[in-house]
Amino acid sequence: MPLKPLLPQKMAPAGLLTRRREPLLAALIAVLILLVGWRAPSFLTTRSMDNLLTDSAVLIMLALTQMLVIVTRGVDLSVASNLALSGMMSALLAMHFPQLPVAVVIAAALCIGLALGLINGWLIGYLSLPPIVVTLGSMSVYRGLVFVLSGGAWVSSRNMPADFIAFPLARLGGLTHLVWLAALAVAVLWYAARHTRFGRDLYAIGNDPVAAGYVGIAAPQRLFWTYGLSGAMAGLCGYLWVARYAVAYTEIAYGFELTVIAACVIGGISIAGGVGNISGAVLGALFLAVINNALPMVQISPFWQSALTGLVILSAVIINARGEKKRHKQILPLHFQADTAHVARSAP
Amino acid sequence: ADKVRIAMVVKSLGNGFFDAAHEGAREAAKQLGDVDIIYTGPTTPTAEGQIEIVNSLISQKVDAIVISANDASALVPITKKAMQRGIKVLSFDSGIARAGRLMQLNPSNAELIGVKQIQMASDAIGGAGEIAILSATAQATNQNIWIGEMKKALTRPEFSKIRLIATVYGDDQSDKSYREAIGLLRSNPNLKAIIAPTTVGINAAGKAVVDEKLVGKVYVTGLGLPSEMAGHVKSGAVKSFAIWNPIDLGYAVTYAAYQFVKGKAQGKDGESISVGRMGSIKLDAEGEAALAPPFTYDAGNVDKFARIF
Amino acid sequence: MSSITDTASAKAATNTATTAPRTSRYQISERGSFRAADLLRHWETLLGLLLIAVFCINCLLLPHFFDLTNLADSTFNFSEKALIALPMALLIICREIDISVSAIIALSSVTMGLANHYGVPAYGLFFVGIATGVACGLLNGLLVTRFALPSIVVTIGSMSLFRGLASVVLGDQAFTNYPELLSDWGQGYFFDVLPRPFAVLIVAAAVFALLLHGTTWGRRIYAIGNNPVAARFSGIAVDRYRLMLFVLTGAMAGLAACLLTGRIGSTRPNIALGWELEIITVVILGGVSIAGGAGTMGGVLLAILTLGMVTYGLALANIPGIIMTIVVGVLLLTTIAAPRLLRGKSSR
Amino acid sequence: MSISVMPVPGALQPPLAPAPAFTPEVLEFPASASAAMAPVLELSGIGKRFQGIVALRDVGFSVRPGEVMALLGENGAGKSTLVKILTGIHRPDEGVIRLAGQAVSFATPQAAMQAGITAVHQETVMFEELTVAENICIGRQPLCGLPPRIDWRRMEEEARQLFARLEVDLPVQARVKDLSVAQRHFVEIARALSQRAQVVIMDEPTAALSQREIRELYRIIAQLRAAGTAVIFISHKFDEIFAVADRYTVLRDGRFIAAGALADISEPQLVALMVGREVGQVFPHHGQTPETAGAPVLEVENFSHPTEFHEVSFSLRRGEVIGFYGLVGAGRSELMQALFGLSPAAHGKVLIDGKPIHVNSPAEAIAHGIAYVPEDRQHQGALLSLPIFQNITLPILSGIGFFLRRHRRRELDIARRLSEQLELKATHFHQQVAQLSGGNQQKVVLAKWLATNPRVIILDEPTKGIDIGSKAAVHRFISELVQQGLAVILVSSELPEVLGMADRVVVMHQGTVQKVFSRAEATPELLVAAASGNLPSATGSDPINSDKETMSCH
Ligand SMILES: Nc1ncnc2c1ncn2[C@@H]1O[C@H](COP(=O)(O)OP(=O)(O)OP(=O)(O)O)[C@@H](O)[C@H]1O
Ligand SMILES: Nc1ncnc2c1ncn2[C@@H]1O[C@H](COP(=O)(O)OP(=O)(O)OP(=O)(O)O)[C@@H](O)[C@H]1O
Ligand SMILES: [Mg+2]
Ligand SMILES: [Mg+2]
Repeated sequence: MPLKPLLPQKMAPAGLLTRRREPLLAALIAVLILLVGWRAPSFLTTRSMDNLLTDSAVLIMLALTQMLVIVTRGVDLSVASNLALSGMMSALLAMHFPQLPVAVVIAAALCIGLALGLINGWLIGYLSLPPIVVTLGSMSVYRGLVFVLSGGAWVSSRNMPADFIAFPLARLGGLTHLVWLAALAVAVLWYAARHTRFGRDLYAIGNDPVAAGYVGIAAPQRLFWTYGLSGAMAGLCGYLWVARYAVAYTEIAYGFELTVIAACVIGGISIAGGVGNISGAVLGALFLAVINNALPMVQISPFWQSALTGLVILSAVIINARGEKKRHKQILPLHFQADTAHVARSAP
Repeated sequence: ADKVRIAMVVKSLGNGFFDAAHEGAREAAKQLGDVDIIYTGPTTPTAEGQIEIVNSLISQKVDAIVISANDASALVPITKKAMQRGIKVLSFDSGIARAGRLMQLNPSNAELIGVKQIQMASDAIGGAGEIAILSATAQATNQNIWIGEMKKALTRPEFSKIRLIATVYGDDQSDKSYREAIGLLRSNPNLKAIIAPTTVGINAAGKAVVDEKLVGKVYVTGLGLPSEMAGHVKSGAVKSFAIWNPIDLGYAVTYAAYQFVKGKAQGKDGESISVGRMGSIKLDAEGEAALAPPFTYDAGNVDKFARIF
Repeated sequence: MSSITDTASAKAATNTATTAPRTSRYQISERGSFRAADLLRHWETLLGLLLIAVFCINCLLLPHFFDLTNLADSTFNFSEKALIALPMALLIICREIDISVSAIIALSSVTMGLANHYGVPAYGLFFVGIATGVACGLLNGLLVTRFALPSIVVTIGSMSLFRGLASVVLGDQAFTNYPELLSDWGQGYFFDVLPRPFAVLIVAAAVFALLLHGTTWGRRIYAIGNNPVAARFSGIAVDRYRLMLFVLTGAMAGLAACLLTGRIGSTRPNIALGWELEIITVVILGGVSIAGGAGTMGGVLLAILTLGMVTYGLALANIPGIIMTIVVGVLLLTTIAAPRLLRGKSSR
Repeated sequence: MSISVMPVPGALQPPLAPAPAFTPEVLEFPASASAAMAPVLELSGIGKRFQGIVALRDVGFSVRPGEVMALLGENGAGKSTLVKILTGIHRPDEGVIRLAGQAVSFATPQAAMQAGITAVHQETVMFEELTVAENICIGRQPLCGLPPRIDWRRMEEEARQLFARLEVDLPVQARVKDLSVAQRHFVEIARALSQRAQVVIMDEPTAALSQREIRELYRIIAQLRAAGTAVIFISHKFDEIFAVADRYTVLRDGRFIAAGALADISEPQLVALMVGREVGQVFPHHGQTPETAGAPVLEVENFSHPTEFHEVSFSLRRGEVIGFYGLVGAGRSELMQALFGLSPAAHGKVLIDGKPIHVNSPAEAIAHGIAYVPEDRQHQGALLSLPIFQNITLPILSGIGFFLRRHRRRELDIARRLSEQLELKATHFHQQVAQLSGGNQQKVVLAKWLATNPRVIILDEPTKGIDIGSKAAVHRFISELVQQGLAVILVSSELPEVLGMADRVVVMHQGTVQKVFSRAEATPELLVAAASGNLPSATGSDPINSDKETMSCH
């Protein structure tokens, strides 16, 4: 005898609720942009929007790979330090070998980031050490190495070849390379997360690491490469950051890892693992980028910025939590509820 | 005999300005012969970090500490303790409050720095228009002093057509400074100049002006090191900027510290202290002395100095 | 009233012991047999050995190290952080974490400055500082328990909020001119030898060790960290304990703020920047499991001292702070990875 | 109000399983044609140790195609370890596995799967956020195109076909987190069957299934068998074993003990092989009659919860065992947890000794003398890495004294008394509970609740996954409790247990009480019918829902 299908009528509200989060966030971003535009009309110009996109590119890219890491129940606190280290190394490379084509420098930055990420991945995947501890440690080590390598000195625009600096903001079809790279990263990672075994395995690991082992998912190897990916993205962003602001020094992107994680959290990616998607990460990053870009424009006192960001993060997680709130599994047929409600009302 | 050990404590390591000052200190040490320089500073520019360092310097019983303070008052207790243990404490660049040091060597005097920056902005924009300030963190002592002086200078009749419309903070982070600069440019279409009395800020503002294709319409000026600013002068975003000579500053303060260690200086009001090749400096009623006025760099001389600091 | 009945039931339980004598087929001894080799497996033993090694190496290499006044003075560098590490250890044992502690210090210090400005007497400032900490901890705790949010997410947000509020109040100003009493506590000595903050730390550590290892209260914290659901099913008010620990952490951060403010005599919004990571690092080095349920106060105290000696030694050797961060990072990574590597890959 | 479930004619007679009710009746499996065939899987000399603990030594057996082999043994005998070795999760320390005559060794679970060995593990292997189809195919989703991407359409289609073949109706696009426990089990079974496996292993697959679903499973096993697949079936329930299996293999303490055809052996003989000693009566009733039972201790009236259960009323007397029977998901656990103060949304009247009480937290429930032994030992019961004695004294800590160090003696005495009473097998009291075998962990949890000296003890599936010997011990223990004057609520999905132990049986269906049966009334058929909501006289016997006016809401 076939089992009775329990689901269809039960699924609908729950499904809607989870599926409603991203459009909600997107709408929120739109409203925010309009509000800012109302206070400062110049915010709504195409140039300003173009700048907003360019500005959010790095955050989006980092949020994407951080999301994959968080989906596996991990966290990568070392991204900002990795970014600084790979950025500094690529700048030093370009400074000492100015004739190197930019593509080579970018590839070098990517590889350095990858290597740094794989160190994390090895410790976390193959030695099964807790991600938060490992990346906390490597975060200090990488940041310190920036200082050691550069001797504490700046690499400034004078030392960088022109094409090294020009690449991130150069335009292709009206959009900056930064935006294209971010779009490419979104497309590739969306594909990876949604349509490859690699990506699906990450969700499985995040949902239940032990069970993932039982169905033959090679979790160590998957984690190794996930942190590698996060590192490689940090490496790429390291070059982009350094080239875009035309300066490299020890403290670049100090504390940026928390912004990246905040973007993921706002995007509805559960820190408990197994839940989250690319659009959430992108929207979360965009949301923060809009706030960061809007605050200087609406003449809010600079002293309020950090407090407002904190408030925004807290409200976002609370709103997310409401949606997530453990739904009761509703085993009673619906008419019972109606009944109880009715009785409750008629009771004196 | 034992060498004289002078520790130079800077705001944070990895800052080109202080590296140049260290250069000057080494020059003085070489000239004096029996001096060892300990160059150190915290990772992040915080007072707590500097206190830890001064603590360990006290333990090492160094002879003198020259320090550029992250917080004028927070360091007073610890440097007082150092002085009680017989260590000569001098501050330079960003000072410690009177009670916590024997003397303070200002790179230049604050008023001069303030006026200089307004003057440069005024020259760049033809004496009239809107300007804005992009500072480091809201807590940076000397930044705030200079901003105060700039505001005072703006009340002078020759700058009456210049209007300061905003002061923003980039926290010495390239991304935030850049974003703030863009914000200034976007929300103030009539903006003519951005003054950034900090190297990260002036760099970011210069890059923002180039990226916004506003070179020639908006000028960036302020304080920066030639080596870090040369690129922006070339791009045209920066017409001129100023800085005092950090090498001389490091040299002079080290030399003065040596005089204190040797008992040739006491730090009394009006006292005159010899500082080697720089001649001598004279302390004022607050125990402060100033070196030369800031020096202006522009397309004509920046390349020459970029090779030095 | 529940405790009264509990007493009754416990008594009754002892009574039935005598009424229902029974002999089991199995003998259970009280403790496992003692083996000296087991001692070596304790994390605390290893830390103790490490501390001795660090101490000896420092004594040999650094001429100014073994000097009682210097050693006493070196405790100023870590006493405040260590004060927060104590409740942080409890939080982590309980499977929670608080990233906002250093921001709480900033906010507490600011409210103390405000209170001082409005003429609150010296002793009142301690009250104000600690009360602010309690309020911040309460906010964190309520958000975590009421909305069932992960504490890492909540405290990332509240970190930004608290420090932001400090900056809103202070702007580009600083509070100074604190009363003598405060600096007496922040940088004074007992009997001219024992630094007061260190004395406070020793007392606090003793109290915490007693609470955690000797009382029902500590037992329940372990139980919650071990299995929150089972703990709740066993009649433990899990959320109340969590809330209490957040409040306690806030209070200790407030106390640390009092000492720190006293020590440096001034308040700026960037006070104690980045301390949270140092504090968490020391707790993890102390053998507290980031997964909860395991760790001892002795371990944490040993880690505090070890790290204090390491950094003090490095400072005496005039090694720049940023290199120290590398050393600490490597120390953290090796101490957690070494046991795993020595034991070899876990066999399947 | 009338209960909306109308007796549907024929609903009691599911088309595939002709008999409507529980009975360990043997389904007509096609006669095993495999006796003469060569074994598809052969093990010999398998040994495995975990950090010095020997889990298996020198174990060997074989299975032939189209044969169902029952793997039997007490808790901790090493059955699951063997399964994990066969599926490539653990690597054996020694021994040979031969698959169709070839010696094999599996580096990964994937390799075992590809070689044709799949398993439904004892632990749930489920990814809540993924869809049903993906849960089935995870790690080996069908790919298409270049660069290769997951062919979602094909994957879902294959899953749909699989369910069609198994004649189970499940939406393949639903997320697993929205499924019921039983539905999840079928997803796991479908995963094991999704590859044309030569050997399918089922490690206690029926633990969370209702009778009806168990029959579904039997049918699937019959299908497999007909298709020539070898099945290894692990269960602690003998009725199931005799219903589906052809042969048996018994393990004890990690060693091979015996093997043979089930037709040649009786249940007591099997039990003796497994346990190595006499077990005695499995369902020892405590012997008290309703007349000898005391005054009501616990009375529950119109107890409701917005989503989980509705207007539940019953009463419980001293020295009585009341059984709660229902299908998984009937809401029994939720009801019990609400009584224990774990679900603030519940409302209604609860009386202890005739006095109304309000229980808002487990601590209050304990104070009122209620104890609840939860169904999920791993997650709700034991604190696995704490020492034994700390587990036992956890709920009564405040009764011991704030400074525990000073009362260490007392704490250990309590632990010792209870452990001896329960015949706990452990080496010392500072041992972590995680080091104990499953049955002994359960005893620690029981000891914990007995330490609170309760008057009402709620046992939620106390024998789930427990071997026959321990089960008998638990039942004996329940009888003893009752004789000492405790009142027991026994929640169980196992009919023999409910019928054997309870004085009265409350049957729940979809959050409502269907009927309360006395011991004399209760028959397997009636209980199953009531639990499925198909009680013929449901509308007539509805004393519980008729007194609506007394309902108290707050
Ligand atoms: N990963 C492991 N680490 C250490 N010991 C283990 C591990 N897995 C199993 N054991 C031990 O191996 C023995 C066999 O356990 P196993 O799970 O195979 O028993 P089982 O026969 O399946 O019992 P049950 O009927 O309770 O499921 C037990 O003593 C158990 O404690
Ligand atoms: N429709 C459903 N959707 C999701 N989960 C469910 C559903 N039904 C039951 N469950 C899960 O199955 C478990 C058992 O359900 P519940 O406790 O309500 O029933 P029960 O009759 O007490 O079952 P048991 O026989 O296991 O005690 C619950 O923990 C719940 O998480
Ligand atoms: Mg098993
Ligand atoms: Mg249940």
